[in-house]
Amino acid sequence: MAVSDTVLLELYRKMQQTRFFEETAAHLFSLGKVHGTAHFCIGEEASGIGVGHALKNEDYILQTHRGHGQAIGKGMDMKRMMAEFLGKETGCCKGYGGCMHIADFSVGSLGANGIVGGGLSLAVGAALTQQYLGKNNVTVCFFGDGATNQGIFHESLNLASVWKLPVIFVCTNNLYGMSTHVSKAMNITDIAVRAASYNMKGISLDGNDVITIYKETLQARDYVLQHGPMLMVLNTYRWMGHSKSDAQLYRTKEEVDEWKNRDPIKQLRKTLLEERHIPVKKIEEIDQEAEIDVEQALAFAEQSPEPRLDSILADVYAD
Amino acid sequence: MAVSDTVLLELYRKMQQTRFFEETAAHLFSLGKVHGTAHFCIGEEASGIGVGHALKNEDYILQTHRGHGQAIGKGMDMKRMMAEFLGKETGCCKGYGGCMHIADFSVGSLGANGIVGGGLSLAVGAALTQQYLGKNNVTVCFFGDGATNQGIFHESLNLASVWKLPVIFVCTNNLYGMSTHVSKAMNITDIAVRAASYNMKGISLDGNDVITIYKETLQARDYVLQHGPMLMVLNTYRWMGHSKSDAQLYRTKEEVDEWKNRDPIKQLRKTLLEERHIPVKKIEEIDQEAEIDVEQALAFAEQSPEPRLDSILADVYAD
Amino acid sequence: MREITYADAIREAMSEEMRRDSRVIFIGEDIGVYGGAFGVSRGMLEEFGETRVRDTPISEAVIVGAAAGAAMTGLRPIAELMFSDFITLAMDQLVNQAAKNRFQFGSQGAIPLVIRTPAGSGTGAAAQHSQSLEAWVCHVPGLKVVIPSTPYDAKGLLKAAVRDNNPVLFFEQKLLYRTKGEVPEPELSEDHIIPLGKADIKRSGHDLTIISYGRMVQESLKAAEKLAGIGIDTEVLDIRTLVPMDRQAVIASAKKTGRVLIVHEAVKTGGFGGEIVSTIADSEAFFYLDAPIKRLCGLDVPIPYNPGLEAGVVPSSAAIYTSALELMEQRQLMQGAT
Amino acid sequence: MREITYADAIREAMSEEMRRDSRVIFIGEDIGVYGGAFGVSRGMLEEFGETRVRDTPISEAVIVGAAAGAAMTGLRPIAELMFSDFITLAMDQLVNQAAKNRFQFGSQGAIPLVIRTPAGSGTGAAAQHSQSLEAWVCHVPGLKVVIPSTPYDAKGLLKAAVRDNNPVLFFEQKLLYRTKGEVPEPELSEDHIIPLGKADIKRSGHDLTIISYGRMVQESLKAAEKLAGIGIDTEVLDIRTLVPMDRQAVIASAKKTGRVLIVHEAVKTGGFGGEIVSTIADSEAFFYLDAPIKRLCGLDVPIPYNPGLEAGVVPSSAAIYTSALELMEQRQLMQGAT
Ligand SMILES: Cc1ncc(C[n+]2csc(CCOP(=O)(O)OP(=O)(O)O)c2C)c(N)n1
Ligand SMILES: Cc1ncc(C[n+]2csc(CCOP(=O)(O)OP(=O)(O)O)c2C)c(N)n1
Ligand SMILES: [Mg+2]
Ligand SMILES: [Mg+2]
Repeated sequence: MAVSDTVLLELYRKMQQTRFFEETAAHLFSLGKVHGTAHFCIGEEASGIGVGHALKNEDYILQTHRGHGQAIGKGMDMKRMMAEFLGKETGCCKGYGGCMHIADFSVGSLGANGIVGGGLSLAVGAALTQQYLGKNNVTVCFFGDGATNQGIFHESLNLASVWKLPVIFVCTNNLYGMSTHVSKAMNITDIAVRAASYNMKGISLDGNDVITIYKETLQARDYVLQHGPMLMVLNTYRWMGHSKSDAQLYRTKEEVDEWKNRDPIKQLRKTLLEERHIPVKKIEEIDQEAEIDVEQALAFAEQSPEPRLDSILADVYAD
Repeated sequence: MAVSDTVLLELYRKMQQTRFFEETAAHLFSLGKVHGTAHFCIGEEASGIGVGHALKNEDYILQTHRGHGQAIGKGMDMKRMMAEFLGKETGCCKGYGGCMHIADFSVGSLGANGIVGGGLSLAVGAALTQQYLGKNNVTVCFFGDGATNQGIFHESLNLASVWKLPVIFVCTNNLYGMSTHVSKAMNITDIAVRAASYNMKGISLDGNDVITIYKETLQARDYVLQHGPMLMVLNTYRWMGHSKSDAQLYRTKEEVDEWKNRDPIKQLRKTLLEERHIPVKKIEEIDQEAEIDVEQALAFAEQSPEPRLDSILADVYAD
Repeated sequence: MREITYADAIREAMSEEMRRDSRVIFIGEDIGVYGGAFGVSRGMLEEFGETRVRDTPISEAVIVGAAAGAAMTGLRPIAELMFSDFITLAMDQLVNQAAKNRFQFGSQGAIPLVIRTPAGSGTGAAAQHSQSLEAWVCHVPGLKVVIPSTPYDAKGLLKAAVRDNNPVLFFEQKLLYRTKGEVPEPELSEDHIIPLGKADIKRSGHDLTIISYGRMVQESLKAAEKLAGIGIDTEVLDIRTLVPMDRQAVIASAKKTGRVLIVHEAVKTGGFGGEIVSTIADSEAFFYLDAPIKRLCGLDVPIPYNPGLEAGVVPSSAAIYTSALELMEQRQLMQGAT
Repeated sequence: MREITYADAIREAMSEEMRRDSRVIFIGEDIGVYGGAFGVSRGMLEEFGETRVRDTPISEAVIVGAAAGAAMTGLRPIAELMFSDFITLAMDQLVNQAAKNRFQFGSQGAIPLVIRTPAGSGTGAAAQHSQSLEAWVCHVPGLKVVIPSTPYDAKGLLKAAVRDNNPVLFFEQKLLYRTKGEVPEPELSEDHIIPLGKADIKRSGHDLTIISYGRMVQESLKAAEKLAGIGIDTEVLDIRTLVPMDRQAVIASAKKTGRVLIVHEAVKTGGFGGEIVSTIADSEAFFYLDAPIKRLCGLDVPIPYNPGLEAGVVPSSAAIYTSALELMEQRQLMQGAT
């Protein structure tokens, strides 16, 4: 299957947006402008973007705590994401959720979850709705390697399989759950083998290769609509600490550097230049645009008002 | 590996004891002498007895709600079991637990669980104690096919595997979880495949062949002490309803009859007579003794006093 | 009005709502052919088929989580947990997901979800199948909590719960399933909706208020009958909906009688009774109290198996009667003290 | 006495108990190299090695269940749940297994198990990482529940919890981890055991009692200081152990001052405050009350992310001060009414 230059450039743009978005967010932290924590996906952008960009607007995603790329991939507005990060009223969650709960139902994002594995069962339900209403749409559930050791992983994949629901279970395996290496958390090396417990198709991909991820997701969409769920494992690496307060004693600088050499953005850039012969100017233009988009998002967020205490009580229950 | 006549006769005796015990219990129900419910393992005796008899006294077992055979297999006293069934003070749980919570720490029974899958995580902990204290003992966790769809199944097998704990996970697959056929609860036919998710050895056995089960359990004991946990699936069938109030609309009489033809007790009896040339008189003697044992258990239970309300408050917390 | 059982009332409520609205689906363990552990859904599979009455594996967490996900995306699921003790297995889905997702996403969408589940002791099922755990979910903003005491209420409240746009925990009382009571004819059912958040005076009186819910309302009514025999005029207030609670009704009744006994089957320590006591103790009703506010609740023990013990650890009409008498005496003591 | 932080006090308690008793092991997520999400166990892996300080996969249910199983068979595990919000994932293991197994098996064995877990808001972690869920576990017979408010108490209570033969939930207060306080020198630690079930008067007073626990004790003490400035003499009672609760201390203080304000961070509805109110309202202290019993608690909302909102939904020393004043005025109102 051929992927057009246009699509590749969009993948590139979204990955760059994600990277700039997070670098900006990290900077805000260092300035003390944000309380709370954040989990960055720098180095892993291919996974959220490659998958999300292959989806339709009416498809659903459920993101993880490390979900900025997943949200941008699905087309979420960075202004409202940044405003949420700063806890503003204009944020996609009105400042109630913060960056661990980024959600925008209008683009099919059913929200990021602070509970490791928390989105898995919700995804089953969302796909049940799609199947029940006869929609031609799918649900993508993102989760990490660590989440695959949660009981809810097992229950969710099993039920989705029994009911043949259109879910793509996407495991972003970045080798660690916080400080815990996968080898200390499970006795297997290829997480995709876990699909067999549900008689489900399971594939493992290079999680830094956004083109492959994009193509495989397009195919997975068709597959799950016809045959029911599948598991897609994207093997990648997070460059930064788990969250802002991580001393990273559990891994070596060499390991991190090795993975930095496999930067998914640089890889795509290389393909664009060398295989697609896109002029470097065009690419630099996108770099700049992405940067400007993030700057505008930040300006929007900073100018936005704080949410008000007196209105939140009314927001706990729906009418 | 040869199994002596003596052992075979003990297996036979324990299976008969289990059958008589449960027939008697069922009769007490029909007389209205027991409130509550009970779950009978008639037809499945080979699983609890074959496994339990292969264990050492210091080995632990965790039983299911359908656990009379499991308890008798491990050597529990039927008097105290029957007294518990009748809720008496002399019961193994002082009448607090009932037949869903039969436990006797002195023979290594850490208790039957009313929560489907409830024993799984406890088994991991019990085996951790054995490993930590350097004991040469194992823990057996019994559970049903239905329990393998619980999240805790996944978490427990995974952790036991990572920590290489001496647990034999014994799944008694009787094809149904209450009214739900395995094919409606999971998309696989051989439950043992689930072991692969933990890089664990998994085997499936004829659950009505007590000799094989006994032998395989002896081997499994050695295996798990050396290599860490394994999963053993015993494929069998329950003859009676799920519990006393089951109209059994979910299965056919033909199916039940077919399995009755594979009665594990009759099978062993046949082996004893035809292959081991045990005189029929010897076998009938055991039948009678087993029946007398159960009658004595019942008499003991019926003569025992009721527990007293005023002492239970002191039993909630340990000193 | 015709008389039907509490179980029938629940089945009727579900079936009527499913006929009315195709977005209502029903999921749970053994709810189809088996008709549910207590037979509540018998016949529903035949009427609605397997796409709407969905048996699940034994996986309580995903039952609740999937129901929540379906509710977030346009369906209106009813999920059954076979015993309310099993909400322990789905607490994350209930508390961190269903209760919070609307709020934490900035009040996007709604989560119209009903979790029906049988609660209480008395069936000889021992400690893991007999609990009354309603207090937990009352402590979770975002959830509503209902416990009906009659077939009439069960039907009207369940229909309201299904139409509510929030997650509602609907605790059914095992020992009431086979009890009968008046319920409007099916033709009048469309109007038989009891709004959540309205308490009901099940018996009006002047000397003493018993506040209760669920099965204990029935025990309280029996006790009130007996108290009437010795000239004590007891009001029995059934709060019906624990969240939102009808504070006005609680306060009004406490003001009216000046003496309050709260009765629930759940263990005393940390039980919902504390919320009712506190509502009174921090209201104008405080100034009208003639006696301490009393709670009669389950003893702080797991439910034991033995039938005598089992009955002994939860309130009965006899125990309620005795506590009510004590409360009346305490009044006299106090008057003596003044 | 030297001053150390609340986090250090906890680490010392664990380490001392592990040195004393080889049956004490420690399991949880990222407690080893990482030292725990809040750095509480930093250095313990180095001292005790991987067999005693055991990192687990992200599997809260089996963490608690395995700890319970190990406790049933002779070890004395300390299990850490990284945030107390995650007890939702282990409720079956906690409630149906750890709390009940001894009882339902006819009081065979014992389950000496401590579950340590950080609770509370104030870190910008939003609705799923900021809850105060202690009320749930107080409602479960078989469990004990501790929430310390100072380094001194944290150390002494944790050591007692590890030596207790029952499952103890030990809720730590995130915002107190870095606060310092006096704790006895290590040489005197063997004797620094604070028995579970003993409240502590953190400040003695005559006009008004504030009953609280955990971080809110500190806020209450600040408020009391300010109240002293305007001549209101406030007693601050730290109940420390919620289960078993020191009823005597609660009742005595209520009798002494006649006015009670209960403060906790957990949301009000269904919170543990109700238990304290009820204890007073159904005791002889009732007859000594000069004013309604007030609760100042978290608002009934999930914890929001925005820092202003987050701070706004839980009590602060300023809000406690205001509530205390209101309570004092209500007394005058009442005297006026008499
Ligand atoms: C139920 C639960 N347990 C623990 C945590 C704390 N925690 C947050 S992220 C994380 C690691 C998750 O690992 P993984 O699933 O691999 O995702 P990653 O962070 O690597 O993207 C942990 C332990 C949590 N948020 N929820
Ligand atoms: C957590 C939980 N869910 C549901 C039940 C109700 N229940 C009791 S036994 C049972 C079926 C269990 O099936 P399986 O594990 O195959 O064991 P079997 O009864 O066939 O021996 C069910 C659903 C329960 N006791 N616990
Ligand atoms: Mg990871
Ligand atoms: Mg079965």
